[in-house]
Amino acid sequence: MSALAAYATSTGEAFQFWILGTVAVIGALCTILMRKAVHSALCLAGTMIILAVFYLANGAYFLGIVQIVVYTGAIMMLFLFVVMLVGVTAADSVKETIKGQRWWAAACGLGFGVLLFAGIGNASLDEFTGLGAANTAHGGNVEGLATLIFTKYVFAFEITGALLITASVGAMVLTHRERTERARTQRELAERRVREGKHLPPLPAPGVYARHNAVDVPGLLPDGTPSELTVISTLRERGQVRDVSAEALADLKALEQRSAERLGRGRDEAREGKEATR
Amino acid sequence: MNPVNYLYLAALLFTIGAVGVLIRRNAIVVFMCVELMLNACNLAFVTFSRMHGNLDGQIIAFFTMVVAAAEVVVGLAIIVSVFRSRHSASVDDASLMKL
Amino acid sequence: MSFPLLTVTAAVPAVGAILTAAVPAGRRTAAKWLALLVSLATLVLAGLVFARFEPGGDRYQLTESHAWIKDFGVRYELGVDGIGVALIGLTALLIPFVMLAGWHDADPLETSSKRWRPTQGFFALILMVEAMVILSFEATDVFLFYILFEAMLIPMYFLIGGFGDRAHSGSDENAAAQRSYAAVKFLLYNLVGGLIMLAAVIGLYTVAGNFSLTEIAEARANGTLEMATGTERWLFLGFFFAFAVKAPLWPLHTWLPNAMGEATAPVAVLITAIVDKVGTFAMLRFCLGLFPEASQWATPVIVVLALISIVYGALLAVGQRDIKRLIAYASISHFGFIVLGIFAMTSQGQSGATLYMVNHGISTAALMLVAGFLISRRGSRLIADYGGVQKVAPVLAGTFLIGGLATLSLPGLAPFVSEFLVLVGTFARYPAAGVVATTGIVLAALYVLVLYQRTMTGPVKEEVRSMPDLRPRELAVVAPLIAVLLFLGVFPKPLTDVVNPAVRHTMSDVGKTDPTPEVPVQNVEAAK
Amino acid sequence: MDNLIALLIAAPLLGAAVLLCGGRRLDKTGHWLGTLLAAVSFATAVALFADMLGKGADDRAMHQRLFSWIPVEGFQADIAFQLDQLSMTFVLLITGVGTLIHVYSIGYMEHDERRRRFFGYLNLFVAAMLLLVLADNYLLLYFGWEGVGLASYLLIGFWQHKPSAATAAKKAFLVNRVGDIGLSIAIMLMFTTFGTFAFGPVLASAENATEGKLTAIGLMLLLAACGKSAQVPLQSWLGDAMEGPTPVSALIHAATMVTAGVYLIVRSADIFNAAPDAQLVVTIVGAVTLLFGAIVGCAKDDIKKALAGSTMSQIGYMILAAGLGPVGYVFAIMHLVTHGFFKAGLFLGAGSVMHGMNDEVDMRKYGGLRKYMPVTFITFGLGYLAIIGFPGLSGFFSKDKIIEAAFAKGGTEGWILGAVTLLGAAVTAYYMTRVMLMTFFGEKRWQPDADGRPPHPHESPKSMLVPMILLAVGSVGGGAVFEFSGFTEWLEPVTGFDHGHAPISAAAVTAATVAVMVIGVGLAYLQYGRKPVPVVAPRGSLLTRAARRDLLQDDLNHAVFVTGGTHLTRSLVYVDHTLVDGVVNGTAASVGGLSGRLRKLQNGYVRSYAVSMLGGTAVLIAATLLMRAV
Repeated sequence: MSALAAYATSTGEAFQFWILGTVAVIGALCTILMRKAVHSALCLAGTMIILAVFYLANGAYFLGIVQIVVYTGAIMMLFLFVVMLVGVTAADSVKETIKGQRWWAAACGLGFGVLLFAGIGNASLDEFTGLGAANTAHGGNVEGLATLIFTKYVFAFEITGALLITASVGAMVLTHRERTERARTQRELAERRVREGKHLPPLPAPGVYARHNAVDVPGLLPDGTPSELTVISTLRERGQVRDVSAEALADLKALEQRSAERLGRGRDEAREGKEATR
Repeated sequence: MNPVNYLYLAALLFTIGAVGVLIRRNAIVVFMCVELMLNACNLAFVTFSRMHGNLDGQIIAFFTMVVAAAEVVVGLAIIVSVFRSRHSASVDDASLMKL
Repeated sequence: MSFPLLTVTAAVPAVGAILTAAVPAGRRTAAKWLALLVSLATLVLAGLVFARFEPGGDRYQLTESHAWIKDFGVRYELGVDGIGVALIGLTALLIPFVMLAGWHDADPLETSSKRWRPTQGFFALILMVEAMVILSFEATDVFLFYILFEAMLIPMYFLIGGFGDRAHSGSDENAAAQRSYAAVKFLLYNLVGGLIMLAAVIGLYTVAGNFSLTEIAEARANGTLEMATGTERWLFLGFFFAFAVKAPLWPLHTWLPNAMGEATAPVAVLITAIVDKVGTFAMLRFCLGLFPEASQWATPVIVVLALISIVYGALLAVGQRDIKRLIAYASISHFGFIVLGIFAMTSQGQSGATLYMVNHGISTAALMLVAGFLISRRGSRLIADYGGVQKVAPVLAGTFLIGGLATLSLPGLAPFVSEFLVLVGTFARYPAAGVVATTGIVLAALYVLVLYQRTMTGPVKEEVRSMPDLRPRELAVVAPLIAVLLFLGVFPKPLTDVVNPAVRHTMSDVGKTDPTPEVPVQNVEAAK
Repeated sequence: MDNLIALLIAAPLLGAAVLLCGGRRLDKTGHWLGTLLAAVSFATAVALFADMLGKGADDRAMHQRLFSWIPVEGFQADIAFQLDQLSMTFVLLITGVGTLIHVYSIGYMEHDERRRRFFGYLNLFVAAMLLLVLADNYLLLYFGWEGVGLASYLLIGFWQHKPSAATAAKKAFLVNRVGDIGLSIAIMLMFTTFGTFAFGPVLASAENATEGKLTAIGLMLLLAACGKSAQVPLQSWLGDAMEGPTPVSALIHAATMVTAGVYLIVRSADIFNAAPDAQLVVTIVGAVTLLFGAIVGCAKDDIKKALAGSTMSQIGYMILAAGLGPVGYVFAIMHLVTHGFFKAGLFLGAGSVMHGMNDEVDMRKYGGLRKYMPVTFITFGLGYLAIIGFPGLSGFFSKDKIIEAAFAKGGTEGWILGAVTLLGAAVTAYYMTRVMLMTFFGEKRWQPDADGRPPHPHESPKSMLVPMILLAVGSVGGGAVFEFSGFTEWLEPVTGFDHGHAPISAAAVTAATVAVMVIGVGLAYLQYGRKPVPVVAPRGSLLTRAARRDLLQDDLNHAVFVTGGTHLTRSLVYVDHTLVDGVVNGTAASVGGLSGRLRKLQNGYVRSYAVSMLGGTAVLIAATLLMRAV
């Protein structure tokens, strides 16, 4: 297949184009329509892999591999990291806030697309040379690219290197936060808390029970209601607090009853058991 | 099959990416859409390279990838630092440049 | 190469402005004296220009020419004809008096901070204006002229907006708002005019290929530069519009009363007596010189506009309640006369218009500066707040009356000569227009005498009872101006000798000759 | 000798400059300096007169050219003087009467703290008036013309603290300016017609021009004369001008300045001779004013205003005579000179009476003053006899000649004009007798003045009496001197002279004149001599009431020009503010509004900008495709 691609197009390639092209378009549409960023990223990765296949089909072997390794492998993973950092489960609101934005976007996009298609259709693209000669001139696709990169485009290549260095330095500068003042000691932090009249002792621990030993479960107040204060703020803000109070109380009651029935113990033991669990 | 179909596909993907930039508010998704547009361009380059029998198109696609990589690095760094200071990755929240 | 006298004449005030601006905050008086000395030095240089200029010689004299922007053929090209000489003389003559009259106008208030240096700024800006105006009278390169024409708006803007009249009704904030309105209005009007002129300048360049006034005029005269009729008319209109705003001609005049009312009296003099003259000067030099056919084509409309300006300005002056606005409307009427004289296309009209520019400058300066002294004493610009000043301050009233009489063109004072020349020149070409313009002299008498009667005569008002008469400094401002008015009223020959040859050139530019009398008198000499 | 002409003007001009700029240190001596310089001018005039008499009749004109005034191509105006017989007559009158009135003013203005300035203004007036009559071209004449207007303005408004005086001064100047339009247009017409406006060439070639042009010039000159000489329809200022000090009324508004119009017409004789239509209008204006002034004079109770009406009427005589052409020019000038004597004398007498009566001007509050002011009474009486044309006195000769000349005009016009002049003579006799009787005869009707002081009539000081006596002498003898010393021959070279063809004999005219004079005196005696004069003016007939209000001219002016003008200027101020300025401000506001809307597009959302980018790209592609398609 790949050897053929260098010289002409085949029915097989057409078959492949229509199947994979459809999938690629669906992937692209999913990328822009999925509410969760992580889903978008996965769809985009799929589209990119299909594009890599197309590169290969078009005789660009080096680019096809690079597409998979660099794009799908590195760049998309970077995206996923950032998505994780920002909040993997957060979904975008579907409500549009700018008046008329969707209509304008649709109109412009449609117009643009139609004009592009018209432009392509209008262009006289009946030339087809194929890459056979070009790829074999230097002994292969990779060698051919290398020859060009290190001769004709060597200057651009070097500058691209400089760009990459600059970009990585820039990314570090942007994400790195320099501490500009001395770190506060425990004592100073305590004093500030007193001064500001905030919660003085450490915050209460989350509700760690025998069955729920997780930090996302709030501790229960003496009357059985859950206390938000016991869960860390990040989880609270993400809305990932699991409220187990009602379930836990019911479970506990059932447990006590069952054990009392099974063991036939009196109320005293039951009370002891209650104290032990506490 | 006429390889021009690849060009139509590239145009379609580019348009979809552009519309995505317009309608999505999450900066990360906007970035992904930009990547999609870049990829569409690359596909066009590669197709042209094949049609003209000339490797220069692939070279340009190669450079595009490198520049895209650099751009993603810096762009995501900016998103992270904006998110750290504003607790939001929405592009609409950064609208202080208006009068 | 000969001594670049013209450049030096303009450069001295420019350098003086920079030096004045650099004087430290504590040395206010030193700054004033420095500025005054610089302006006097400029006056001496202007006198040198006048002396070195030979009326019978070439059209443009004392010329200088250097390449400036080679890619566009822009040159630093200077030269003066008689009209330029007269107006340079006017500018250099008036500036020292303007400074002397505004000696205390820009003193910082007691409460302002120590580092605040308004005085230095005021005098430096005046010198800057002087430099630009003089250079614009000298420029024979259209582009150079355009730049100066626009650039002089900047210092004027700050002079109007930054140093308002301290005599105002209402609160300080209100006055500041009015002032800034006036300054912005001045700037916008003139910028719009300048913008249209810029388009015309570019158009001229595409047609002519260079910016040199002398070269274009010469090429037009000997037929090597053909312009389509439509092109010429559009270019003419572009130039004329800018000059008509500056002049100002009805109905583009409304910025002038605001600007003159809100500015201090010396700055008002600067506007109407000096800066506005650039507009009428440019009509004579650029509109007629570059577009002779279009000028003749537009003449009927312009004559009508000028007549409307004359009558309309005078009638509005009668209806004003504010002394300075009254003088502003009177100036509008007078600018109507100047434009009328220019477009009458007769030697009398154009010589008269040139003399009018000079004389109007001096007479308005005299009237406005005395009005300023009066206003600063009472702290009000309203006519109704005065009465009987003549009794308590006879010298002030007397000088005010002489300024007023000059404004109404009484024979014996300079403006009469020019006004009559304009009227005669207009009448010779357009008798009906001449007759309409003549009504202007009755209306002028009306507004001047009503102003004098209401402010100076009648029972003495309580508020003016303790008003002091003119101080020596103020007398030193007014007396020389009056002396010049009297001298030029009786013996204007030094000026006409310089102006006449230039007008002869302009007349030949437009290809017009004076109408000949119906019954020429053969035995003039015999009869004498 | 020719070079002395400039001295005539220079002396009083110097006086004016020194007195007005000299400051208070000249307060003590200023009036002497002013009088001295006026006298110097008079002495020069006499010397020049003597010189002129020694020459032949045809080369008596003298010229002096100082320098070129306004030289612009064809337009050449010189500062140059021409002293011919006509100018000489005026120069003598101006400097002579002028000097006498300077002397009079020394006494009259004694208690005024601004006497120095008064003399400065008087000197300025004399200089300007001399410039007017000595100029050798119309433009220089215009210079003097406006100069006397200025002096008149300053002197009428001399007591500026009185609003009425300031208003009167302004009114006089403005009405004169309306007349000045005529003079300027006349000069422009001359320039376009002849290419010059010097007397010599213009008058010499007047007959070559078309009659239409000449008529236009003539009518414009008449307009100027109407303004300066208070002729209908520009007469309204003269009555108000009496707000000025009395010597001013005597010098400017009786003897000299107001006669400048007559001078202008007589000077332009050649133009008028060739424009009969203009001449006819001149006579009509003269005739109408003659009666107008006389009627007004009959009704006024203010002694100065009554005399002002009389002045108007007498100048009407002169204008009428000047309109008659060569028949009348000489007599117009002759009447002008005799009028200068007796009217100045009458005004000075009136001033003397007011001086003694606490500045009271209402004749109804005089009465029986002849015993208290004998000298004033006699001099005033002689002036009175002269003006009513009592045989033998100066007015008799000059007025009689004018009436004769009016009849000599010929045809219906001649009869009408003759009748009008005769009627005028009768009315003159009537109102002057009225003045005389109300002031010097009858019962004392004195009233205390505003401060409650009763008047103590007394004779005026010598400095005031001497000029009055001298003028009385002139009033008595002037006419006879002119009649028998050949005044017509003296002026003929300048103005031309023509006896005309009178339809009735000179003797008959004289008899008729005397007869109507007697009738006029008799009527006045019946009304004011036989019956006591009421202190408060009776209501009077409709004509009387109208005449008291200057025949409603002021009301007309007020309604048409003042009220109309005020409305016009107010509405124009409104239009300027709302319409002319409004258009500009409206444009600014709409630009502001538009930009406010455009600003909303700049909402700060990057996605909105991206939409416009994409849209712009689409447009670019479309444009590219279109270009390719085309």
